[in-house]
Amino acid sequence: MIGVGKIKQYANVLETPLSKGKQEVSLSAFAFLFSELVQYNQTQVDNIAELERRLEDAGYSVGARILELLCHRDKGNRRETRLLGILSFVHSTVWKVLFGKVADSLEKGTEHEDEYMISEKELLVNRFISIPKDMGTFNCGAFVAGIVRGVLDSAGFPAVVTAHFVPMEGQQRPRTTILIKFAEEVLRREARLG
Amino acid sequence: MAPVAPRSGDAIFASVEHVNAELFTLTYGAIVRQLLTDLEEVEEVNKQLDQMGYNIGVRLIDEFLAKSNVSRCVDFKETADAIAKIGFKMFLGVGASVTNWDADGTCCSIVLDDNPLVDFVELPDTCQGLYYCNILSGVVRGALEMVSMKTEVTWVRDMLRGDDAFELQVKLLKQVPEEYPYKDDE
Amino acid sequence: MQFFGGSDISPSPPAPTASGNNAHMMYVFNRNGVCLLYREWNRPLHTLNAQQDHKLMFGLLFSLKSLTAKMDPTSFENHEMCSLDKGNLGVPQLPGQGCSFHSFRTNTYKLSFMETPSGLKIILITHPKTGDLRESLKYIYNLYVEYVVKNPIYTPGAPIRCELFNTSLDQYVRSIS
Amino acid sequence: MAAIYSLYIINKSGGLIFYKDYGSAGRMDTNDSLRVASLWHSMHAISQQLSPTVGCLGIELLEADTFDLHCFQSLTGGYLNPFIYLFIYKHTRYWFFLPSTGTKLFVVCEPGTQHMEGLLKVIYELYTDYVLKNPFYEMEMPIRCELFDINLSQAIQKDRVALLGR
Repeated sequence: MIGVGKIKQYANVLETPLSKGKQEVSLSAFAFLFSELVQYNQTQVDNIAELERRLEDAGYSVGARILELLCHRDKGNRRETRLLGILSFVHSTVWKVLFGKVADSLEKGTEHEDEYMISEKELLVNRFISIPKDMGTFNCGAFVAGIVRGVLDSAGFPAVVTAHFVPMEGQQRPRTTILIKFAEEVLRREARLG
Repeated sequence: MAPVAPRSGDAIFASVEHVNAELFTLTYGAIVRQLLTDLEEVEEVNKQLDQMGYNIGVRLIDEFLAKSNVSRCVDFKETADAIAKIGFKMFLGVGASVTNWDADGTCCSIVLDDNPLVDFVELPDTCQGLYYCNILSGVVRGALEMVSMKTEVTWVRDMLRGDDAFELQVKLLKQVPEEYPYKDDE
Repeated sequence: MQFFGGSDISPSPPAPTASGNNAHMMYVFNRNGVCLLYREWNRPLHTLNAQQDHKLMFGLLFSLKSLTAKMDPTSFENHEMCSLDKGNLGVPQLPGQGCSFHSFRTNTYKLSFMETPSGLKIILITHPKTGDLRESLKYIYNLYVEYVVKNPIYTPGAPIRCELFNTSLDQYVRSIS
Repeated sequence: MAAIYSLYIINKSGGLIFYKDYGSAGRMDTNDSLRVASLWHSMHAISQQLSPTVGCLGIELLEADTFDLHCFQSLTGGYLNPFIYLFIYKHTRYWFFLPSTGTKLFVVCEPGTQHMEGLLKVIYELYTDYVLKNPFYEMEMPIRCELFDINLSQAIQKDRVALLGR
C-alpha cells in the first residue's frame, strides 16, 4: 500500500499537536464522500462480494491509522493485551471518535466461542443508504467492518469481521451488526493468559 | 415577497449534524490510496478525484441552495462569493475567502483558511504531481455547472507541495446570457 | 361555470383594495388565440417581442387549461374511460368545460385568469401578493361587453381600439390593485 | 378527507422521477402522470419568460376550481442545457427555447390547504438526504429509495395529523 496518508513522523511532529482540538465537518460532507467511495468501487467490481471486500479493504487502512492515532493521543502508548480490553476499546473509544457515540451493544456470540457482535441501530455510514432489492444482503457497513478489523489486526488480535443487517421487530429498518470472529491463536493466547 | 437574506455559513453549520473530521479525513485518505493502487498514473488519479468531486458537486448544490437561501445564481461574482463564504463553511466547517478578481470579473481565487482533508497527510515522493485535494476542485466545478456556469477550477497553491496556503482558481468559461435566440418558423 | 348575464355594468365595482397601480399588464384573447387587447401599466422586463409574448401567453393558458382539466380530482371520467376526449392532455377544451384554473402565482407576479363561455380569455397580471380577483375580472368582462361588444364599429376578432373601454379599464384596474 | 391528492417529483429535464397518490381521487395512470409532469415542466419554464420583472422562479401556486397545486423548485438549471417547448394550436406551430430548471416537487391538494410550502420544503430536504446521498441512486432516474419512502410517509402523516388537528 502506498504510504500516502501516513502519520507525520518528522522532527516537527512535536511542535504540531496531532489534533487541533475536536474538529468537525458536516454529516452531509461525509455522506456525499462515502457515497462516492461506494459508487467508485461499484465501477471496479463485477459482483457484490467483491464490492464488499473492496469497501472492507478501504476501511482496514482507516482502522490501522485510527489505532495509531488513539494510542498516541489517549492511552499514553499503553496497548490493550486482553481480548475484552480491545473489544471495549473498539466498542467505546473507537466508536466515539468515529461516530460520536458508544456503540449500542457489545455481545458475545452464543453458538461460537470466538464470536463477538457489536450492533448499532442506525450505523452512521448507512444513514442515507437504501440498498436495491437485487443486491440482497449487501451492507455498506462492510467499510466499518474493515475499520474494526484494521484496529484489531494492528492491536495484535487478528479476526474476520463482517457486517450484517439484522431485522428488529417493530422497526421498519434493520439494525447493523458487526460480527467479529477471532483467529485461533487469539483464543489460545487468551486461554494461556488465564 | 422580499427575498430572504442568505443564511451565514456559520449559522447553517451550527444547525446541521456533524461528524468527527478525522473520520472524514481518513476516509478520504482511503479513497486516494485506492485510486493510487487502481490507477498507475498520478495524473489519472488527479482526473479521477476531480471527476468524483464533480459527481458530488452535482448532488450537493441542491442542498447548498436549499439550506443557504441563496435566491438566484445568475451573477458569477455573487455565486463564487456564496460558495466560498457559505459552501465551504456549511459542509467542511472551514472559512474561505474570495480574492484577486480579474478585471472583467470572470476569474477569481478561493483561499481556504483550513483544509480538513489534509490532517496527518505527508505526500511521499512516489506521488509527485498528485493534487491530493482535487476532489474539492471537482465539487466547485460540478456545483457551478448546475447553476449553468461552466468553469475551469485548478489549484494555484497547495500546502502539501510546500505552498503557504490552499488556493483554488475559478475561471468562468461560459455562461449563456439571459436573453436567448428565439426561433419560430412562422 | 356561471353565465355572466345582465347588460348594464353590474355588479357595482368591488371596493378598491390598494392605492397605486401594481397591476402590470392585461391580455384579452378570443377563442381562436387572437390577442384582442394588450394593456401594459408597469412592466420593466420584456424578455420577448410583443408577438412572441402574446403567443407564449396563449400557449401557456391553453396548455394549463388542458392540464387542470386532466388533473381534476373530482371528475370520474378520466379514471374509468381514459379514452374519453375530455381530460386528455392537449386536446382543446370547450370553453367552460371541465375544471379550469383561475389564478397562479410566482415569486414575482400573480396571474388571474377568466374564460367566458364564448371563449373570451381575460388575463390580469398583478403583484404576487394580490388577493382573489375573480370578481374584478367579471367586472372587466362587463366593461368589455358594454364598451366593445356593443360598440357598432367594432368588428369581432379585430384588436380592441375603443378609447372609452381603455380609459374606463385603466381607471378601474388602478383602483383594484 | 384527504387534504393531499398526489405528489410529483420531476427531474431537470421534466421527466417524472417520483409519483405517489393518496387515495383514489386524482389518481393518474403511468402515462398520464408522465404527461402531466412534462407539461408542468414546460408551463413552469414558460411562466418565467412572461414575468413583468426580473428574477422570476416560475409558478409556485396554481389555483383551480377543484384543487390547488403547490410547486417547490431547486434553483439549479439555466441555459447550459436548454429545452424546446413545441405547442401546436389550430395547426400553427409555436415553439420556444427555454432554460432547463431545477428539480421540481409539486403537490396537488384540496383548494385552500394550508402550509403546503412548508411540507414541500421538508420533502425536498428528505430528497437531498435520502435520494441524493444514496450511492445506489442514479441522477435524473426514477426514485426507488426505501428510506425516502419511509421518511416521506412519516412526513405526510405528521402533516396530515397537523391538518386534522387544526
